[in-house]
Amino acid sequence: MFLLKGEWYDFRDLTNPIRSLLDDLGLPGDADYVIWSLLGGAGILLWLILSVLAFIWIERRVVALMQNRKGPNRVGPAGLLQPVADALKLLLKEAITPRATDKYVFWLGPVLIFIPTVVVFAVIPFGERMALADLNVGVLFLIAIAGINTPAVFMAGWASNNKYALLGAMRVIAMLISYEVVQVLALLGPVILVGSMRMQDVVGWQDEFNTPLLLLQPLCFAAYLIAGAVEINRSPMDISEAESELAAGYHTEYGGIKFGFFYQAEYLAGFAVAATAVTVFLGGWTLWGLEDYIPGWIIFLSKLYITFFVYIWSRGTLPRLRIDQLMAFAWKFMLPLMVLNVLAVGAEIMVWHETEASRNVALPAIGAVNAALALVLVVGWGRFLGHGTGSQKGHRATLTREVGKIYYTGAEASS
Amino acid sequence: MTTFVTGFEIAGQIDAKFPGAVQDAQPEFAAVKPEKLIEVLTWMRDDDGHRYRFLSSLTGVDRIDWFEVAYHLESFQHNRKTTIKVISEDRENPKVPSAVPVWPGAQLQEREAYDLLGIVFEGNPDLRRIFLWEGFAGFPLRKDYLNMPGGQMAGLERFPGEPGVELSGRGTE
Amino acid sequence: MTLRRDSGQALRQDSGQALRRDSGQAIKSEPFVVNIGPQHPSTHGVFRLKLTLDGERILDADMVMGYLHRSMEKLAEERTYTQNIPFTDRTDYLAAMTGNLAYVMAVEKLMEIEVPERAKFLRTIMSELQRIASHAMAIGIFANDCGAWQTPVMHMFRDREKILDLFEMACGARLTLNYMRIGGVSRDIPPEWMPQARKLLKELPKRFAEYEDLLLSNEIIIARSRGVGVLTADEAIAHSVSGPMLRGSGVAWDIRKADPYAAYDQLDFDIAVGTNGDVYDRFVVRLAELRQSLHILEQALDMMPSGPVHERVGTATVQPWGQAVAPLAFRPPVGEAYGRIESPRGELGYYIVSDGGPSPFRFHIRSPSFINLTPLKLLSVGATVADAIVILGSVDIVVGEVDR
Amino acid sequence: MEDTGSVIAFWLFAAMTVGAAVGVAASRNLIHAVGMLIISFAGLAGLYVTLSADFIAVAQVLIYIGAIAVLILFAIVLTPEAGRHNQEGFMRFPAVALAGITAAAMIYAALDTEWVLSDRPGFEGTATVIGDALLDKYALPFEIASVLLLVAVLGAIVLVRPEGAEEGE
Repeated sequence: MFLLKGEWYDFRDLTNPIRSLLDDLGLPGDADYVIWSLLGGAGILLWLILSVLAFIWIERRVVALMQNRKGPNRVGPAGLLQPVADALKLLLKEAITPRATDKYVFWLGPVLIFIPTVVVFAVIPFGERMALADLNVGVLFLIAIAGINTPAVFMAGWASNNKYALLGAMRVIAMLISYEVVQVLALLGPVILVGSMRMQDVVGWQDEFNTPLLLLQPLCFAAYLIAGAVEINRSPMDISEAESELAAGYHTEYGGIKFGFFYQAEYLAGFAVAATAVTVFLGGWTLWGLEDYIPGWIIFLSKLYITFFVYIWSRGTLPRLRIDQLMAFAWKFMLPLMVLNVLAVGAEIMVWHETEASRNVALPAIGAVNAALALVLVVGWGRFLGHGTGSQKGHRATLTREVGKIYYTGAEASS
Repeated sequence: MTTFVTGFEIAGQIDAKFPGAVQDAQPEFAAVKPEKLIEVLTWMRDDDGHRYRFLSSLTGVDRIDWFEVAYHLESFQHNRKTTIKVISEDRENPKVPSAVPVWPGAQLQEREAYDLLGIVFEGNPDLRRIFLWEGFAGFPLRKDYLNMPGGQMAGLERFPGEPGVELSGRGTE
Repeated sequence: MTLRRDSGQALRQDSGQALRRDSGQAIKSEPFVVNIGPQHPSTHGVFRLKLTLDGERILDADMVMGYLHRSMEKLAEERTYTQNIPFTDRTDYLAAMTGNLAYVMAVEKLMEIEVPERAKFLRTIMSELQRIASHAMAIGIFANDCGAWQTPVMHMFRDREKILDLFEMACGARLTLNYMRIGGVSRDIPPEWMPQARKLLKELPKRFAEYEDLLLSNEIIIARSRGVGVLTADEAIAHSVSGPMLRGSGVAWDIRKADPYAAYDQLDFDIAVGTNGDVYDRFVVRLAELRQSLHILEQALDMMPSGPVHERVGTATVQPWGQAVAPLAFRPPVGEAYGRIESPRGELGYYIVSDGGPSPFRFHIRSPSFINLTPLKLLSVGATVADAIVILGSVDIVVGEVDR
Repeated sequence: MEDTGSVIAFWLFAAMTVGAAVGVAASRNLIHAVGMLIISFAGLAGLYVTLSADFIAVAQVLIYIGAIAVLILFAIVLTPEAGRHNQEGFMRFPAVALAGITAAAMIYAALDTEWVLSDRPGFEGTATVIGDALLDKYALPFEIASVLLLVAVLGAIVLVRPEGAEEGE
């Protein structure tokens, strides 16, 4: 049957065999569409779970390398089965619901936080024809679905009836609301350039012009990654669950598989952010024609994992900022820059359309202008806000031999 | 090298400034009368000849018949140190003035002395138990805390293996 | 039910501040009490910090301690002077050498024992190695409190581990060392100790340079710590603060320099002081002291004389294994002594009162961790929760020493 | 609306929306009520999807769930008198009556109107159409709305400014 149709070996597109099979069965009405969607959804879920398990191991090993340790190395070869063992442990643990919690909301928290992180992948194009639902408002859909996290986190933190959880939840909400603005504006630049919010169009535009949008919108890429770090609670933005301050933040009271949901949702959200960044900024499943020889989904996943690795890296390296500093960074630094960037992109598009310049002239010009703009804005605005000046530089201790002398030069005591 | 100002020296200086304030003087320390204590300590902190601005350590000692509080003072300016003591004769309810107005650093140490020895520091703004919980019975560092039957007190009289040494007055009361 | 209501209220006013945390007095909200500890990753043990918050701002801070109180001062009154040395390991368990040293110095002062030269150098070397190990931990944990996910701690552990190996070679233990004895040290170092120590000293400068590169100019650490928890020099002195915290406030006071003990009078080193008195300066002082300790060690290893490592205690009454080791029991003269040293955390003093018996009449530990906590309320009020954690980290407490 | 899938989806979403809305009114617990409200908003978004108004649907999720619901949560936690358990108010009967009247009016209007069926197929992409309309035909109302929002933002800032705050703070 489908084996003979000569398409099954075409693993450039994983949906081909299924499609061929469904075509052969000749199901009535929309049934084949429904089955196809269910199969696709199940496939994405399976991939996500496997990726999460793999990345838990990778993250622990990589961070261990950064920290002069070995990391998990006992369960299975090289500790590969450690995440499986952990997941089993979480599954078998008693599901404790503290008595003082609001039970329904307490249960709803992990579920609500898990759903949007999975649903996001519906619009992500894994390959040329490998998008479960190629909405024409795909980019907006991503942002909207990510926004559901906010009430979910709040519910988890509030229902726990724990002060750490409460503080963590309040921090998360303040942060998510602030950085959502930045995130939207960071995606707006590429969308203006492309002229469509459909994810496949965004990839197609980059394929057609042979230019990843990263080269044209470097500032937006950085801003998106930073806002993404906030969304997935990664260092240096992990103040919501700052383990040195708030134990585990909004999911302090959760244990067993409910904690597992939060843990997994964090990775899934990380993949979602990385997938969006790859699709919008890094050319999705294309790589300068290489997609003709290598299946697009392999290119896409490689890019995704590399992008996600940046987050692992930052987690192993960076300390955490304080909430007021992060809020100030969002509102005082990133927001003005993003607004200026949107204005610049609009002007560039207008000039391009007015002059009808060829793409070979226009694209390098836009790229150069935006890169220069990014540099000037970051440095200039940073200087304007007082960064990079003397007060931000480290200093060493004064060395002395005069016992009893007082070197204090700071402000006098107020009391 | 830090000069240790002996008890006699500092007692002489205190006596010259506050006649009658010194209760006792030993090579290691000078004991000041409780009612004069804060005056003396403030003077020692502020007087240019002394400048004992740093309260190195404050601790109480249960001397069985009386309580004393030892103040180890340090002068960064002159690189000197000395020891002042104040003696509370009242065995049951020892009371001494608090040094917190002179050195805020006395706060936790006074709380510790109150907690473990039951010395009340009058004038301490926040004299609570610190290591033990509120409602703990007695003051464990006192020598008579949970005495053994027969009035035997805590403390080692003789180490096993020691040849028979004359026992000091401690232990059999 | 009360719990429920309490949390709801807390939530309400907390959110008000989270929205506009810098807005001062615009919305009055009820205070909200958060307990940091006793079981909390940032209290460095079982220590509890009761914060009264207005949103994220701290209105009041109260310390609750005693969870690790083992009544050492009472226990020590029942044991001989030599038997008390292990207690001093277990107060500041991250710097057992200096704990030993302070105690034996107090007893030596009481008994007027002069320690042999080689023992003095061994004491110095061990104290400085201990200082490096302890400061490395302090710096790493401080970075951890700033939110670095274990990485600095693990890097610091690498050096500490090698120092602990050296300790193990010298005395057989790694954490609770029990190395110092009244009149000297418990035993001489084995012959292979010196080469290994020299090897370590060759490695360390590279590592310290790495830490300085990574941490000193890390913008996030600067943003988190500069201007946070400012303790002025006057406040620091008045609050009896000592050690890196006092020097961070700009007071050049180091007992090693001011009142040299062991072999410090023969060695060349500087006092590191800060100028702003903030958390960053305390951290910078610790980083600089790593270098100074290394400098001291290099000299001390070169200058190490040969000879006995132990002085016979004249009044020893129980000397079980001949003269080679410290006596088990002796009776010092009636009197009192206050011995102090510069431990990694500050002035560690032992106040020993003797009544002529085989055990101390009064055994008091002036522990720097405990007394350095005195200004904690002063530093925390007005700061945020995140700041309070960093401030507590910069005080560098060891709860074993706070509670004793 | 011919195919069975759309019909099933419509009734599912309608039940979800209305059921959750009833839950909002019935729930004594304000946070539960907000949870219900979120479900109701989600159902509404689903209804928009069945009308092939995908832009509106996504905007519904983005604005109502992501922003309005969170705003309501903030409002609840900011109001000192609002606990988890709502008290009965004397306005209950008037409120029920008013809601009943409104519902009756709307049902009457729905049943009374003669609905015109259009032959036009569903929109392919509503985002482009809406964008064009906003920036072209309805540019002035759009700008007025944005000015209104700006005024609201400024007003909020003025309202919450602490008294005696210094310039440039």
